[in-house]
Amino acid sequence: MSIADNIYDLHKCRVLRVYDMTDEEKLFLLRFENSETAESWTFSPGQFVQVALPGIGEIPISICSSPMRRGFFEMCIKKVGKVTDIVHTLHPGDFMGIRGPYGNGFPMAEFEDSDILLIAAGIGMVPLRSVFLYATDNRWKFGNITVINSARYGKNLLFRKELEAMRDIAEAENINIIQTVTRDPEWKGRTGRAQEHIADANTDPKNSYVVVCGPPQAYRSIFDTLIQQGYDPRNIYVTLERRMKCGVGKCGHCIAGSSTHLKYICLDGPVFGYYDIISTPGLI
Amino acid sequence: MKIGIHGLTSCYGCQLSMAIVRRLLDVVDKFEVEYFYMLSSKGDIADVDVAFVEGSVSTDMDEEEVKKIREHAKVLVAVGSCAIHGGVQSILHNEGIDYDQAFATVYGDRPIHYRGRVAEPIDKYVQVDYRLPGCPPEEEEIMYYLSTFAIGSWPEEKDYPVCAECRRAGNPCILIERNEPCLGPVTVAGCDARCIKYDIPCIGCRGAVPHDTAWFDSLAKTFKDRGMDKEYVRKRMAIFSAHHGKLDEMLDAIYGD
Amino acid sequence: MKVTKEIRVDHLARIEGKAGIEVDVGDDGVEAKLNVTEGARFFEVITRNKHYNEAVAIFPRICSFCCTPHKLTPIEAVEWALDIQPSEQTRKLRDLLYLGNVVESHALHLYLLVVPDYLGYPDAFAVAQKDGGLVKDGLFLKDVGAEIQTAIGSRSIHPESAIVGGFGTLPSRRTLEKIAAMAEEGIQKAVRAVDFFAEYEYPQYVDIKRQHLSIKPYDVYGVYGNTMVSNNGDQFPVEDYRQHLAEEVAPYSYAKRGLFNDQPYMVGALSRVVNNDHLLTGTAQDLMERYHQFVTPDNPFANNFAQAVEMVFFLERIRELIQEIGEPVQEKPAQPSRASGEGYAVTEAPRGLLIYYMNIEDHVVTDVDVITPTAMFLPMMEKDIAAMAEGLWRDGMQDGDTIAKKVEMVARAYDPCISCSVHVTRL
Amino acid sequence: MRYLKIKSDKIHPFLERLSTYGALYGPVKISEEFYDYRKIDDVKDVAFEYTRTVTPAKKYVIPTRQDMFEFDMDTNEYRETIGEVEPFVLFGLHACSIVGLRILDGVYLDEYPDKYYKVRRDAGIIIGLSCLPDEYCFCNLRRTDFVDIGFDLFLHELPDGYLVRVGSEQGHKIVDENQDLFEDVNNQDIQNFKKFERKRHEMFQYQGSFDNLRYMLELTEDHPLWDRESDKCLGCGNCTMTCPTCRCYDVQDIPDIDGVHGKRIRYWDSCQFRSHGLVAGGHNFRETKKDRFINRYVCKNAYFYPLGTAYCVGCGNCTHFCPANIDFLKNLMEIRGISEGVYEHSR
Repeated sequence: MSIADNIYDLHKCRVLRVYDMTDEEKLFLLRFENSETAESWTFSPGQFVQVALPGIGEIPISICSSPMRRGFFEMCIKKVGKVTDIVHTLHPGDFMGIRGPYGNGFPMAEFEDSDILLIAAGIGMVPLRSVFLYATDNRWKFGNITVINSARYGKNLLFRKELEAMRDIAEAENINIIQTVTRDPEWKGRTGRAQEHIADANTDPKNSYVVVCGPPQAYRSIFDTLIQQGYDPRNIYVTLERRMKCGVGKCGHCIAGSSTHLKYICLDGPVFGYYDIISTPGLI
Repeated sequence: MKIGIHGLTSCYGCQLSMAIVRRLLDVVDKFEVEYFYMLSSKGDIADVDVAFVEGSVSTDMDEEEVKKIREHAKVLVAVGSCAIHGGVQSILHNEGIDYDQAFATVYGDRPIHYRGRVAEPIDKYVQVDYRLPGCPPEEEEIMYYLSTFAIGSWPEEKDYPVCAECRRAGNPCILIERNEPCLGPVTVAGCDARCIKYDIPCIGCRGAVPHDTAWFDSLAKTFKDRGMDKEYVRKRMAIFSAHHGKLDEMLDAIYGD
Repeated sequence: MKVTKEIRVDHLARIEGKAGIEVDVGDDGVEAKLNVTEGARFFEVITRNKHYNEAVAIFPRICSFCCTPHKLTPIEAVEWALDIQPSEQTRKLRDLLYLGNVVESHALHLYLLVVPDYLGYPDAFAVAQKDGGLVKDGLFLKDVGAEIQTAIGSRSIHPESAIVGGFGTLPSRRTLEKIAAMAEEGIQKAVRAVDFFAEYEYPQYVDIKRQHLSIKPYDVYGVYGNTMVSNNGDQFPVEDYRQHLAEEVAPYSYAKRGLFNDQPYMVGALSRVVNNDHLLTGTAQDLMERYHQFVTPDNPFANNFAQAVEMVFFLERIRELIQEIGEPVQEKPAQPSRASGEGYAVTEAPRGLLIYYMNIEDHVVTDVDVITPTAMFLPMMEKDIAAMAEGLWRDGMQDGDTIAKKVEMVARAYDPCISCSVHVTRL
Repeated sequence: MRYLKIKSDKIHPFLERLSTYGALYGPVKISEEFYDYRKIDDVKDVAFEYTRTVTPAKKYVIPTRQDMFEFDMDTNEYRETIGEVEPFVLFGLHACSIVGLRILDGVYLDEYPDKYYKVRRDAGIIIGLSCLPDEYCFCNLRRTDFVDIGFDLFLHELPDGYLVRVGSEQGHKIVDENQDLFEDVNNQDIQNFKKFERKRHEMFQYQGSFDNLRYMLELTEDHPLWDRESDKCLGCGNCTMTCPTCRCYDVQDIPDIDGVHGKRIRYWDSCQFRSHGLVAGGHNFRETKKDRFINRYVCKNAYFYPLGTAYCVGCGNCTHFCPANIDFLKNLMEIRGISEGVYEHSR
């Protein structure tokens, strides 16, 4: 076996740009050092990579850019721990180690010809942005699209400006962007939890795919609202997170579920359907 | 990067451990050692990036000193059982022996200028950022802590017990086999089960597993089932965990008041 | 007394423990005090009402430099109290373990703490930048001692596997042979240390007649015995120690202070060499002949020289002991033949005599007394510090800092161990 | 399958020969009560009578602590540190251990084959050994008490030696190259083999199967057993460390003091530890000791579908090595709703 056979081996990636998103989140634009890899490497929305810094460690991060844009990709990284602390000190020109992509990703081909409703709470917007950008890059393949982006405060709304900036063009393309906050007294726009705005979506419950991502405690009431409003449970998807050490079903950290439905979030997920969720206690 | 190595009331074993790491000269090469109580005559407590503090707070001077160290340090690491848990000298705390009473019996009525107190862990007085456990700490861990600080990162503290390392090492379990009062199940790992490897039951010198995962109650039940009485178990557990907030409560839950 | 000059060392660095020095030069003499500023740790209280096994696990925490003596001496006291007869192999392994500690302690003290004084540096790191070889020698010799303590005692600081009655798992023959080879390699380095210290003259200000108290070794020059001897010809068994050794409390220190025949006295390497030099053999004996003028019983600076000579002797003795031990045989620890009793023990810690008394009732420790070397020599050390300051002052030295440096060197020559001195006292 | 016989007096010479195929490891008595696999320097040390070992055979394919990479922090480059893995012979594995390794194979050699695992697995020769159950064993309920594949040779105890099953080409090779040690199996041997298997079968505490257990487990979420038993639990991880199929590992970077070099290591982790279910930001998916306690029961009783068996192989290690005397089998029986003594009890 050669080194290429080592699934844990890392590709060297160069940081091209760093954007400050919020107090805690930064957006990194990266490109593989090896130009062949850069051109051939691809992923599906909802997949994640393992990000490594030598001496610090390795963590799973979901990709938030569109796979349609070849040669580079983006990750939005929140500063929450040992690795991300150092990631936040990186500048353009610095390197990260990347391996992946891992996980199943969203079944984008299935979504075609249907409306898409994206519901994000907090950092949940990160994987959804990849779906959103992919859908807008392939606009003709999909029906109406609604994005509900929610957070506690306006300053925590991820990609708020990006979404605001495209509002006009979005309207022209039947894309409805809803941004809502739950606790911000200064906020001028919509308020309340994400599910309170589902009724305003431009998506047809009878012909929609729904993707939800947020903290574990947020799911139940979003599901209830969706089903109540007529969305087909078979078309509801979520994406989950765990502290994966390998990303490839070895380390055991992301094992979840029950004794009849034991899942590796990294292999069987991170994207799960609604029925997976309800028949697999412990997944969320 | 500037570091300081300080000692409060203790046996100085942590400083000694830091002074005798095999790659001491590399360490000195990598850091500016602004202060090393035991090894250097150099100066006063200076501003440092990382201060390592061993020893318990056992006098007013200790208290003043640790506060001063904190003021001058960006990061403060409590090193060893005395700094983290108060050390063996804290047994008085668990036994309810009043300091003045102990003092009078020991030194008689001759006045001594310094005011002492029953030893306490330093986090009662200052914020502690990281804990480097051990009595004394293991060389490998000292080097790991120093190395992570050197690259601008920080160490990951272990949060599981000695048993894990003991099984990994393939030792027989002397608690199961010989009913020895091994404290491995409640003691934080990092020593590679050093004593059990030498066929000696763990005395808990590294201190309790952090984050409230030292199950003194479950272990007490195990000991009780094996015929050990409460006083014996309490005394053994209190050697290095006299200040543990839940020790007595957990023992009472098993043995009754 | 009208004080004309105050000399203050708040932080007596490069010793084990926390202390300062106060010297007052006045019109009718010089007073010197060693301020011990560490908190009391009451080891004699915290080990009471404990099973003897737990008590002997706590004692080493008195001091990291002398942890092995503070393990093996109480073990001896327990064994005396409960009439436990450890095997011959156990005795030899303990001897080896103990010598490992002495070599490590001497190496650390000489190379990391004392050498910077002689070369005029603040610490060993500065020395290493100028003369890496010297510090490396020291670290190697330290390693010899540390390896021994790890192999036999489980680790070099607070060894846990020496227990009442015997040991836990013993090292393999191969490990012992590796240590013997290291000791062999260390001998030349230790001889270099002797040569190094023989290059320096002792300050004459501290030439003071003094009593030296040491153990009377069983047969070979070493750390074990049960009788104490002095250079005056006095001799007494350990169980009579209270009749001969007094301890008093001073208001400025947690450390207790020892008197012998109502006079200050010295213990440690120099006292051992002075009292037992006839037992030194091999290279150490040759060195003693070559450098006999450096073994001046009246000057504390000779203590460093004596430590260097001892390192040479003990390294050779370590080789010999490993030879005698052969292939270690795993044994069960010897068991007590009674549940209660009184026991005494005395050994030679690196810094001098260490005495333990224990009373045990039904396996539980009910009374403890520990007398440590530093507590014994404190009054003598203060006398020397005063003499040094007075001499310098009389010869016209006005600069407090220079005097301070010199008196620090006097203190350091004793290799004081403040942690030991503080935390032990009779309840 | 090819069958042979090796007589008792040939077994030590056989072990000597085995050691020419690679470093020989086997069960050794390490204390009054315990055994462990160790390097065999003297074949007389091999303990044929052992029931279980402190460390399961997984340690030979997943070292307790293993270097993965050496890295350079200046250049951001990694060099894998698999090193040369010398051939080795693992003697004396019981059926449950062999199934355990096959489960690990399934996990480690799936669509993302783990190179560190594979080189060790490829380097090992596996010699199975028959056994008799003790009070902790329930491999029969897990249907792992007899193995068809996963070994090179398998030795079944006979009154005067061993019946040898040859399970691989490597096994044939060993037999062919050491023909002088083996003989043909005769009728008496076959009768003895059957007798041994019957005796063994009857020695198990329970008969039946655990196939439906996982559903019952799922339905007993609020059983009082969980509080009662998890209260006893020390959270020490002995159960997972000694489990032949527990494979969770953690990864850590150890920078060198030079600030440039260092290594990435991995080492055995346990779901019984607090940080196992912790994610970035502080949420813990298994916050309480009870959550962690239940997790092991869930995970072990789930099925590894490629093999059609539970992850638990019924070896009893987790019970034997539990300092708190938590009895895994008894608890499963309680969940199963069958109290001791009535469940198709054969004795």
